[in-house]
Amino acid sequence: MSQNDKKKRMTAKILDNRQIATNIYEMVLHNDEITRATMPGQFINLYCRNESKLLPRPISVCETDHNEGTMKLVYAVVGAGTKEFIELQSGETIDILGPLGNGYDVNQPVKEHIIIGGGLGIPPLLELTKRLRGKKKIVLGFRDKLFLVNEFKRYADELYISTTDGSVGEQGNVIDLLNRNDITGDMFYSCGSKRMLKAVHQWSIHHQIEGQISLEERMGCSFGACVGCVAKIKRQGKQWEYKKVCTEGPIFFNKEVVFDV
Amino acid sequence: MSQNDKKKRMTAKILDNRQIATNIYEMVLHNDEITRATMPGQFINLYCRNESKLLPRPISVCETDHNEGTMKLVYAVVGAGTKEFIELQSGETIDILGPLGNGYDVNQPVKEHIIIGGGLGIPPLLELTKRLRGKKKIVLGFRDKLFLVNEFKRYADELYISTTDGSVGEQGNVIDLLNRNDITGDMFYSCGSKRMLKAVHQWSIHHQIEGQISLEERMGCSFGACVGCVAKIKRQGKQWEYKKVCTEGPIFFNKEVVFDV
Amino acid sequence: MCKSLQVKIADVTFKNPVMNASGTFQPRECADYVDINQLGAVVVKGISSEPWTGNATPRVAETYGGMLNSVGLQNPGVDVFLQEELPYLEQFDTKIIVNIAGRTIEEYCEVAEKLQGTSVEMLELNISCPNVKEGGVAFGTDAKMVEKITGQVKRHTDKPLIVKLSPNVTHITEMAKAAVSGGADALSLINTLLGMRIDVHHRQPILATKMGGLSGPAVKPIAVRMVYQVANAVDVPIIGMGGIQTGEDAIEFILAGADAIAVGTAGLTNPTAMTEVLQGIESYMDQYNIQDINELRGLVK
Amino acid sequence: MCKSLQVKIADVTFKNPVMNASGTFQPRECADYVDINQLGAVVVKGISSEPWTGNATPRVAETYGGMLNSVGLQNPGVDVFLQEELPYLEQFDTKIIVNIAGRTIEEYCEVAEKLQGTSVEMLELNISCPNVKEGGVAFGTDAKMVEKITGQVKRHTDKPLIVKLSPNVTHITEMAKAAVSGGADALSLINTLLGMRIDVHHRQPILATKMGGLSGPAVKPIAVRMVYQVANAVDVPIIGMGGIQTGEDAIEFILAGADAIAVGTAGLTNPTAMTEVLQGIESYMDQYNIQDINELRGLVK
Ligand SMILES: Cc1cc2nc3c(=O)[nH]c(=O)nc-3n(C[C@H](O)[C@H](O)[C@H](O)COP(=O)(O)OP(=O)(O)OC[C@H]3O[C@@H](n4cnc5c(N)ncnc54)[C@H](O)[C@@H]3O)c2cc1C
Ligand SMILES: Cc1cc2nc3c(=O)[nH]c(=O)nc-3n(C[C@H](O)[C@H](O)[C@H](O)COP(=O)(O)OP(=O)(O)OC[C@H]3O[C@@H](n4cnc5c(N)ncnc54)[C@H](O)[C@@H]3O)c2cc1C
Ligand SMILES: Cc1cc2nc3c(=O)[nH]c(=O)nc-3n(C[C@H](O)[C@H](O)[C@H](O)COP(=O)(O)O)c2cc1C
Ligand SMILES: Cc1cc2nc3c(=O)[nH]c(=O)nc-3n(C[C@H](O)[C@H](O)[C@H](O)COP(=O)(O)O)c2cc1C
Ligand code: FES
Ligand code: FES
Repeated sequence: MSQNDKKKRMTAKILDNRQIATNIYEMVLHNDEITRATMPGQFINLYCRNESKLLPRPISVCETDHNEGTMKLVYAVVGAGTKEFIELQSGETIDILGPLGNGYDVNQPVKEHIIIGGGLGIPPLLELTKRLRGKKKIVLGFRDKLFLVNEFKRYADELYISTTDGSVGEQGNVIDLLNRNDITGDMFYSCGSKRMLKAVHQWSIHHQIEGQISLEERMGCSFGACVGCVAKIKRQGKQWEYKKVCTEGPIFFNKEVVFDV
Repeated sequence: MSQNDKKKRMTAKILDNRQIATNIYEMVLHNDEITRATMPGQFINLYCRNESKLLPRPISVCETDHNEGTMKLVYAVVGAGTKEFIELQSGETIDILGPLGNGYDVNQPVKEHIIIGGGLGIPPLLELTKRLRGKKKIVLGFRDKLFLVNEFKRYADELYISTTDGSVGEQGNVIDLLNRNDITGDMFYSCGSKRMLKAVHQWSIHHQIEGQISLEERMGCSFGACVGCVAKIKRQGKQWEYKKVCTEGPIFFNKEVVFDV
Repeated sequence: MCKSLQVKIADVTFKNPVMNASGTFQPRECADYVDINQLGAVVVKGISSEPWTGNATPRVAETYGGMLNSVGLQNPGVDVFLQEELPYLEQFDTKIIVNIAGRTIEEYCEVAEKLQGTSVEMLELNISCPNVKEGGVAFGTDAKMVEKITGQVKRHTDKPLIVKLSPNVTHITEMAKAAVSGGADALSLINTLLGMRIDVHHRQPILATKMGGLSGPAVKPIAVRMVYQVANAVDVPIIGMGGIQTGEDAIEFILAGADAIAVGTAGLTNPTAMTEVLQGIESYMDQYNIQDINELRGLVK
Repeated sequence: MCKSLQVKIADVTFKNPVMNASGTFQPRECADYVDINQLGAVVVKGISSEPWTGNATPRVAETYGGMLNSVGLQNPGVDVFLQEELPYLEQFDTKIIVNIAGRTIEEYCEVAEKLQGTSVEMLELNISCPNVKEGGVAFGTDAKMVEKITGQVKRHTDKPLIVKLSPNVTHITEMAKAAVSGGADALSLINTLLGMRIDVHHRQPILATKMGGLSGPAVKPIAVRMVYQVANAVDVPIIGMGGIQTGEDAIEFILAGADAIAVGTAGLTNPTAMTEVLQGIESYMDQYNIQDINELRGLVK
């Protein structure tokens, strides 16, 4: 394979970029090649235009439309990079790299799926939800304003919603939802803050449910070159080793992950 | 005077930005305040958007329209900063600072003016030419393609043009023009490369003509703060001292300048 | 909210912790852009016993996220400073700090001596300028020399003495300790890092002196690290600098252990940077309800 | 035009002067982006005698025009390297250089010993990593130690030895001379500069180890300066690195005196940077009609 056949940073056209909740934006990008290659749970790198900011901003893919060659991202404004992104207008372009990471394992023999998302962990679960076959129980915890709920509703057998302040849905978080509604199943899929994932982990041990979770780490490259983004992953039960979240993850089986925070 | 009354970096709207000769562009900016304050021979700082490039790009003001609040700049593509500038579209904005520098002294008792510009030293002489009163002999040396010639023609009593390759006007440079046409006068005004200015200097000594010349130096700030942009200026005949091109210049009397290169 | 930005360094009280970095602020020219009365202090460019011509041009070069300079301490000498510059500065409601330069210990002492009895509030000993052949950084990279020169200059002044440290050293804390044991009342850091840029098209260095001092946001992580290390090694106040562009950058230095901060390169590329940094510090204090800027000092351990 | 990019370092001939900087290129992952057959050499990440876990996360932080890392030389150890990595690398038409790390001199020697008789072409002695508590930079900032460790490792290998220098020193030329008198066949520089970033909102350092190594375009002027100084102080070949992003950046190092160059951080932010740098070098040679890349070496005096 010569250099011509290699993967590289590409340009995507921005079709839409707008606010959907407090501090949360949705961006639709057009890039056939990357869209077609993307599996649920994978992410892409967005790069800043401003060359004082060199590192990638990894953002999970929320939804892909293979016919249109478009993908949807949902992102929060956190720092300088995402502040730059919200200024981008439809018609402009952005540099991206991807798809990156391993994605969910959807080939397990599973009848009842539980999809558990908190806050910005919700969008990356949408494409997965669309693709899973079997009964789907969806558990979403928001801070206050809801987003993407209608999209999830379409694919849900059961849908549970909470907000921290109780303004919509049940009051509380996803753990409250799981417990109060006695939700069980064969496999869960979860994405959210470290704190939430740890709580979900405890819940899953208690109920002996297997799961796949999506981890986040600060990344230097996102494609396996710098060994910056590691997480502690168990090896044969007891011992752990550092594995790269960007290429060996971001999706890991729940039982493999060492939660030591 | 409180901080509110102070000068600062400002935004200008780009009204036009297009190529006018090989590698040479013209940009029209709108900013009332700076335009109104600008005198012939002064310059402004343009700042790059890309924050990896911090230093200012000093560009002379070619023409000002006080009614419209607009100014015209003519610039060459040299490096990364000017490469960025040529991408800017009408309607976009750019950060500028100015007006900067001292400008020409137009209050000398002069009957015959000689205006001598070479290449990119030509545009900064246009506004001066418009404002001077008296007989104006204009001597312009281009590399190949002409620009701004019609504008100068309007204000010229005599107009001499050369190109290096002789494709238009006389073949040669401004010194050739000056000598061949026996041009004399009471005061000359010159802007161009160091090499040209040195040659003009020798010509002027020979003909005992006083002149004002515009110097260029690499600048760290362009408003007098860093002492980066100095030139050797004679003090009482013999001794020289370093003076700041950005605030004590860029215009100096010819006889003051030490040409040691 | 009634909050306090006052800081105290070696018994001198500054109305706020923001000052300019020496050599990047010419008071007369900068007064068009900055209300000098708002500044905690004005730090005068390196002053020597005799006038210095400075280096040939080009003296500045742009680098990625920073700049190189090789001004070489061009200055009119202490006598002209006292006659022409100091009276101008005295009109402002701010503290005056003079950065002093020399080729020999005697020259430094002479400047210090001549500033005795003037309105100059503090002296800053510049033994870290990479742009002069003798003196300058040569003094600042040898701990014994740092201690010696600090001690000598102290003997010629009754003003508090700040020693400005060079980052071009293996162990910044050794230099800091040497300065303190020589009698330094405060430390400032960092001066510029020695760097070079080559114009690949003309195949020659951009600076006439070939090498020059690197400053600007590119060097901030090195500066923050050094301030943090020094704050944890010695007990004197610290003026932190190196790449500060915003209020949050300033807070970063204060959290690392700086008592006050200086703005250099940022003020060259944005002439109102100093007052914007001050406003940024105030906004940060408002956002987190900080009553006194001193609460933040050295909070990161 | 028929031009030559071949360079020779300590009797090893490289098809071109472009290699990766150690620790920024995992061959298996990077092979998706870079045609490894095009590279002058592949430099393997720091390898130690036993597996190293590396540091806690966060291990990377962004800085203005650069980045900090504190990976801490996570690696599977020399035995696993020989079993699993080396056979993979051998399939490519390029030279293999192994960067070796250790906590003690013995550990370095053990790694060198185990690489005897393998297809590894050269060794690079990493005595400049700021991210490990013992060994690493502690060896690289003391000239006597640099000489000693170089000499010892030389005794355990018959492969040419590159010594990688730390920029965190007062006099880079002293370290270079010490390495050469210890027997270094070539030098590479610079490793990362020690830096720190504080998250002002959480009021803690971003890196779990607090400090880390600064790399990327922000440090290029320091790297060019050091390569220039070292090239004028010693007579061994130099591999230059620090902030190279483009062909012109590479030329800058070569003009300063580097025989070959390495691309690190740029390859993280743009995975095809290495081949773009190579193309950029070729364009430059075409533009100025340079027949042999060696003509440019050290042209700036
Ligand atoms: C695999 C993965 C998937 C992600 N998916 C999403 C998503 O779908 N939507 C979303 O809003 N966010 C997502 N994030 C988090 C997102 O990458 C950060 O919020 C974003 O990079 C912040 O950039 P900034 O420039 O605004 O912040 P800054 O603080 O200016 O960023 C500075 C540097 O730190 C990194 N950084 C800062 N915060 C984080 C963080 N929380 N996690 C990782 N890196 C960080 C940035 O990438 C950048 O390199 C994901 C992170 C990972 C690792
Ligand atoms: C007072 C003054 C007036 C000028 N007027 C004009 C004008 O009207 N039209 C025009 O085309 N050019 C003018 N120049 C030159 C112009 O400033 C440079 O060509 C331009 O800054 C190059 O920027 P760059 O980013 O393309 O090059 P780069 O090489 O990327 O610039 C890097 C740095 O070097 C500086 N620099 C590079 N070349 C020069 C140079 N020749 N002179 C000064 N600084 C330089 C840049 O400002 C920048 O800080 C003027 C210069 C001065 C000092
Ligand atoms: C143009 C210029 C001139 C300088 N002159 C001096 C000086 O005279 N004395 C001194 O101690 N430091 C001098 N410095 C160093 C600054 O005071 C400061 O320590 C350094 O630039 C780091 O801060 P910054 O990144 O905010 O610029 C100079 C720096 C620059 C850029
Ligand atoms: C993530 C990362 C890991 C690194 N690991 C090593 C290493 O294992 N061994 C080593 O000698 N240098 C290591 N370095 C230093 C680089 O090889 C190089 O010297 C430095 O980054 C400067 O080059 P750059 O600016 O092109 O990145 C590492 C650098 C980075 C950014
Ligand atoms: S981010 Fe570089 S290896 Fe994962
Ligand atoms: S450019 Fe800074 S003083 Fe002139």
